[in-house]
Amino acid sequence: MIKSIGILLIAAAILWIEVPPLLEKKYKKELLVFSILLAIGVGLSITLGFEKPIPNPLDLLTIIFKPLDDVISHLLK
Amino acid sequence: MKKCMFVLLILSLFLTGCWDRRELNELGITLALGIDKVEDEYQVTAQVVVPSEISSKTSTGRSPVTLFQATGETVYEALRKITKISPRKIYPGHLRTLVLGEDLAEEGIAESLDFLSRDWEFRSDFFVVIAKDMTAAEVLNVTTTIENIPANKMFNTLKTSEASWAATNAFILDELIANLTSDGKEAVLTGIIVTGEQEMGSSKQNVESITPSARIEYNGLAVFKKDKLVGWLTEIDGRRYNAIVNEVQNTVTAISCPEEGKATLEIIQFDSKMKGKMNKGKPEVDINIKVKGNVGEVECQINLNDPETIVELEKNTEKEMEERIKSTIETVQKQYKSDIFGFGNAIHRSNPKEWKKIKEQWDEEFPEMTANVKVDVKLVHTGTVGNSFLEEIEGR
Amino acid sequence: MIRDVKINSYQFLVLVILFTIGTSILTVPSALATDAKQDAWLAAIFGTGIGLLVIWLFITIALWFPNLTYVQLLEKLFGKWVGKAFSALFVLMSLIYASELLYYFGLFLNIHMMPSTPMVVLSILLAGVMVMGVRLGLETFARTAEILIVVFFVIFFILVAFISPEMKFENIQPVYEMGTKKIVQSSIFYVVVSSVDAVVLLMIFPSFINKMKQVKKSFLLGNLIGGIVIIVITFLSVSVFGVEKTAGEIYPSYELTKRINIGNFVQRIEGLMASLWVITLYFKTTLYFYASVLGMAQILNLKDYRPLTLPLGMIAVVLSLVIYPNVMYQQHWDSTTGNSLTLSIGLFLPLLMVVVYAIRKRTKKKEIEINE
Amino acid sequence: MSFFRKKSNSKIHSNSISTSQMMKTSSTNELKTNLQENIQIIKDSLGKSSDIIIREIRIGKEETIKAGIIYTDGLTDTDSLQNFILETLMLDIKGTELQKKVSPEQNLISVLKDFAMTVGEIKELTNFEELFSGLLSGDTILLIDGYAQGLIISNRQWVERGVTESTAQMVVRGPREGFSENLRVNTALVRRKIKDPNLWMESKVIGKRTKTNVSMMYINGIVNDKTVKEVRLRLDKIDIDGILESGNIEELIQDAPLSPFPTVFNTERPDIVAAALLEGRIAILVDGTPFVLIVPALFTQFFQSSEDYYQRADIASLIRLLRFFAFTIALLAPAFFIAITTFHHVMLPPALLISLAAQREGVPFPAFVEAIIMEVTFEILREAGVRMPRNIGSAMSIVGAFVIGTAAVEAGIISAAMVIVVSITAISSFVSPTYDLAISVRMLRFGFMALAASFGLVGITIGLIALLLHLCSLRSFGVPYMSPVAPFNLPDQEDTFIRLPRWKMFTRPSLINQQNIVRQQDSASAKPEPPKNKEYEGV
Repeated sequence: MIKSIGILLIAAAILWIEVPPLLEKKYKKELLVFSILLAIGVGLSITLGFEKPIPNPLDLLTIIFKPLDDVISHLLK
Repeated sequence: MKKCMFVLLILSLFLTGCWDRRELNELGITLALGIDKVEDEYQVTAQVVVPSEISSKTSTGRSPVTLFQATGETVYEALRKITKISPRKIYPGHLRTLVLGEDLAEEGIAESLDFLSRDWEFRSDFFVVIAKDMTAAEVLNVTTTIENIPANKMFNTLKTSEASWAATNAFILDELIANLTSDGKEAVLTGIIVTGEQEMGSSKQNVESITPSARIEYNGLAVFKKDKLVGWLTEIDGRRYNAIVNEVQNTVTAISCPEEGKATLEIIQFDSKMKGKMNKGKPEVDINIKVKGNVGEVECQINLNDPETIVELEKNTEKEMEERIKSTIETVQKQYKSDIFGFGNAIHRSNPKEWKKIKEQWDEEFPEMTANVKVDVKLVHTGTVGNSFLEEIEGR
Repeated sequence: MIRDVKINSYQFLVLVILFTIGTSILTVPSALATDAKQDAWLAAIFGTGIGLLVIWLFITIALWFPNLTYVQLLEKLFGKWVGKAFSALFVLMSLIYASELLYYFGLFLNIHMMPSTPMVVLSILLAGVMVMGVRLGLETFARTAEILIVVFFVIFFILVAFISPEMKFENIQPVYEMGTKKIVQSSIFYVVVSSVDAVVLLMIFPSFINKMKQVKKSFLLGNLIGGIVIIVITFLSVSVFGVEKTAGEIYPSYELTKRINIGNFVQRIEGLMASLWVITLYFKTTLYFYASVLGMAQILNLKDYRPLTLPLGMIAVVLSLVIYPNVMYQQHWDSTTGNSLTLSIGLFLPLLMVVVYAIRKRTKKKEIEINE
Repeated sequence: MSFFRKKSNSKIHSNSISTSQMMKTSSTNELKTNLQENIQIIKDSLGKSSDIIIREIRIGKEETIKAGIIYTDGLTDTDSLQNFILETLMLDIKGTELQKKVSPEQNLISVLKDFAMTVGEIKELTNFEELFSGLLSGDTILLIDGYAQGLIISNRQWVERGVTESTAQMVVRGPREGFSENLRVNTALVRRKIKDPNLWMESKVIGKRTKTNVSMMYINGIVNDKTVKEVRLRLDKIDIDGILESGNIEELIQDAPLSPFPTVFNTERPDIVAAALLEGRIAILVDGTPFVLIVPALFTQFFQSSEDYYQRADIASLIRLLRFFAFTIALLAPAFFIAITTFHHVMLPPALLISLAAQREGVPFPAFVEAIIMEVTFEILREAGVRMPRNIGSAMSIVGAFVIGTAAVEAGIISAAMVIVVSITAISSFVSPTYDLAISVRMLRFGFMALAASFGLVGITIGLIALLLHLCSLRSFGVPYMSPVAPFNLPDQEDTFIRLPRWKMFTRPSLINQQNIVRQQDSASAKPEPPKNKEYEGV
């Protein structure tokens, strides 16, 4: 619980730092992208904070690059 | 904005804390460690410094070190078990000497060394020695003079005697492991013994008399095959071993004069080159030793003012040294069949392809191979006097 | 689009050197010694040579359009959607590598200095300065590099000077036992880590650099100097420790510093030497992160990349904790999929670009001229 | 003085009550023709301030012309008032037919000005704005009945400190004089050193109430015009009621207000100002303080003492390097000590480890807390030492030294090694030739101690990277703060970490001024050599 509060605090700090200048400059698109990324970040962090497993992107990449891997390791043998 | 970042960074630091912080007075500073094998279990003995006894201000005259001992199935387990008796966790970062018991050495030392090379707190720059005919715990249980921390005494004695007598060999853990893992070289380790009355050794009275009843002394070289102790080289053989592997920095050696009596040679420069080669499919090793020395002592009738004498002395010395070294090599070849000199590595370096072929049968090849020893001695000074005053004493 | 910053060619040289040394200084000696044995240092030399060829390829590609970054270049050559897809992969790679280096940092400290400090804290620590560096901009960041490279080389020369008495030439003999083929093969890992990875530098080169002419040289020279540092470190590791220990240690070059002992006085300075790795690691991490943030901003046509730094930094920290469950996974991944990923983005993609460029050159010649 | 003109500016108007009061009493800004009316307005505006002396006299042959002399007691030179104004008006020109000299071209005021006043600087005035500003600066005002005009006679003189030795920046070799509180004296001190017509001065009055005179000084042709423009802009932007010291200006014009590092240099020594001007910098002199601001200021500048340039180059270079070293110690020593004794025990030599461990036996605090206690104690002592009446100082230092140095260690509260570290740190922080940097280091030291206590040396390294990033992001009036180190500039290295001999310093710092870069021609002849002809030999 403390972990998620900490994460939310950090997120709040980030919002406090970033959003006012963006609003001032009227960067709408930037604000959108920023919010999405922050939401992803907070979501992932909290999931991690509760020690729920997060799918590892490297596993996905391993599957994608399997054929290429085989070729390369074959070349090196 | 930048400030905010900075503030956040600092804030987050205060929120976190310090997990690895250990104050100096929370450390059980261990300068010497002993490992023995006691009935299938490892027995670890730690010689821990009592800091307040070292500082002259707060010293109360008690022993400057104390021993903690625990047994466990593995070395690590045993070391951790020490916390049952010790108020402070063992801190081995400043370990000077590791003493291995003879029983352990006979069964093989490799298993016990893995932990020491793996754990981050060990610095692997400590000397490793073998307790000869006794357990490591017994060696660590002796008080010493001059250096009141026995571990420092062991460390410094080994270092100075290696540098100026060259019969011992100060191996640090890294070198030992390199020798253990190498195909073409076997390990040796210096032996350590306690002389005198061992029972008296642990008490403070031991160091209160001019001649302590028990002393720690280095003696002989332990020869290993793989990681098992197979035998001991005498001190004399130990010196010749060091000569072959080019570990001599400075030593003195007694040589016979042309007629009778002895002279002493102080070696100031010593360089030994080992070169492997294949001779008709058989491995062979050339050992070229270059010695530069001074005449340090003359106990016989020779005329040092005559250049011829010097040449003669040089010749004699060369011959003597060659013979001695050859005999040592032969002893090792015949008696222990363990390539402690690194002849295999020499062959590997010069003939990598042939080495691959004979690598597997190296144990059989080694006792059979020939070693050509050539010593070249140059005498430079004769000390502060020319001819010895012995010549002036009439009637001798 | 993004604030008009320019760094000079000397600053770029410094960045290239720090990037090339990056993590290689920690991991490469061990990786090379595993395969090439005592010829590891030869493998490093071969690797540097091959690496220079790769860099030359990058320079050629980048100089077609000196005002575009890699992401923009991809879009220009492959068209909007295909280009964006490649770019996304590139950004993903940079981000993953940034978090990988955060992991390395934590791992290194966990192994050698502070075993009980949680890795997340160490990741946040480095990520904090990483985000700070990227937010302050390339100019500031490059200037900092200018100062720190002096620190780096001072420490490095101290290391080399003080460790050289410990060298034993027997350890590197017999020279050239493994043969050319084996040596070149084993150097692949090094080429990937030090040179092919440098594809992220195309986010800086050449669009953010003034004085185009010297800069080509800077790129090659930087890679060469970095390579020499790695060669020296590898040579020292092998000649001091011998093959078995070099290959066995996870970070042999750190072990090297433990061996320094000059007259029993200059010794036990490994803690100081660790700053060597922190510095190079920091710059490599930040360059990866910069590439990913800038790349993402350019893909989405944002006016400023700064708002993305904090959230992406957060994601990078999370990734650094997730991507490697343990050290063995990391070592295996690095030597298999990691290699393929880097090679496809950093080598095969540029080669493909050469082909596409050659084909479209005639048809697009007019358009290109107008654009320039 | 500008608020009269900016009457329409509502913000200012509402802010200053006395201004509006003044407005009420004087329905118009202009002087009245009636002397009594004028005097009444002055009296009303200034309240019943007792230091304003209003003297009504009659002049002319028939003593028909009524005149008023108004001055501020204490600011005006009463001797010259007596000798040159009152005596002239009341005695010397008694016999002159003043009215006869009045012609269509010249009214009585200008007649008096041209004919009667034996004072150097004299100006005509027509409105109250000028009147008050002159009066309150110490000028004497002469008003004549019947004319809506008056004269400002400049005979200011107030009690002031003479030119004395500067106390904040001491040197062994070099000029002893320091600036004083008087702006005019200060500009004169600089002018005396640089007798170049290109030494230009721009004056401004800043502060709505204090009306402080501020001068910008630079050498035209060397200075970077853009920087001059920027400084002018920033000075003009200041809108504040009072400037009491150059520090007020510094805070209002510096580039990085939140940075702990100073981006404006200040000095008390005319020779430093002259040297800075010659390098193409701009000096800002403020009336009422001996501290002169110099911009742009670079980080390395704070390590340079003026003495470096008067001593031999080799010694000066070594001492300069020593200062950088001392700076590092002052910044990092306690942090380093904490890091090593709580994280990196391995780095201590075995003998030292045991002796430090023995010292720490029984110390109840962790090293970090111990260091904080000692540092804070030291800071308190230092602050007390500065503020305390001088004759208690020695007693205080005895108590301090005894409490910290001996009693704390004897009592086992603090380990002896920590006392040594804190002392070294304290001494090192005084090595810096300027006070400003020492202050920022004092603050940052605690940050580094905290980092060291939680992450050891790695924390310190990361902290240093962050610090460097911050330093590199700073600019002082357009010049990167860390230049010429980053961005690196080879020619400027002649005077950064080391100082080359004079005959090797050919250029001015190139980032500060782009024009007129050459200090002396790059030639071999610059290097002094013994005479070649034999005549001198054997003399």
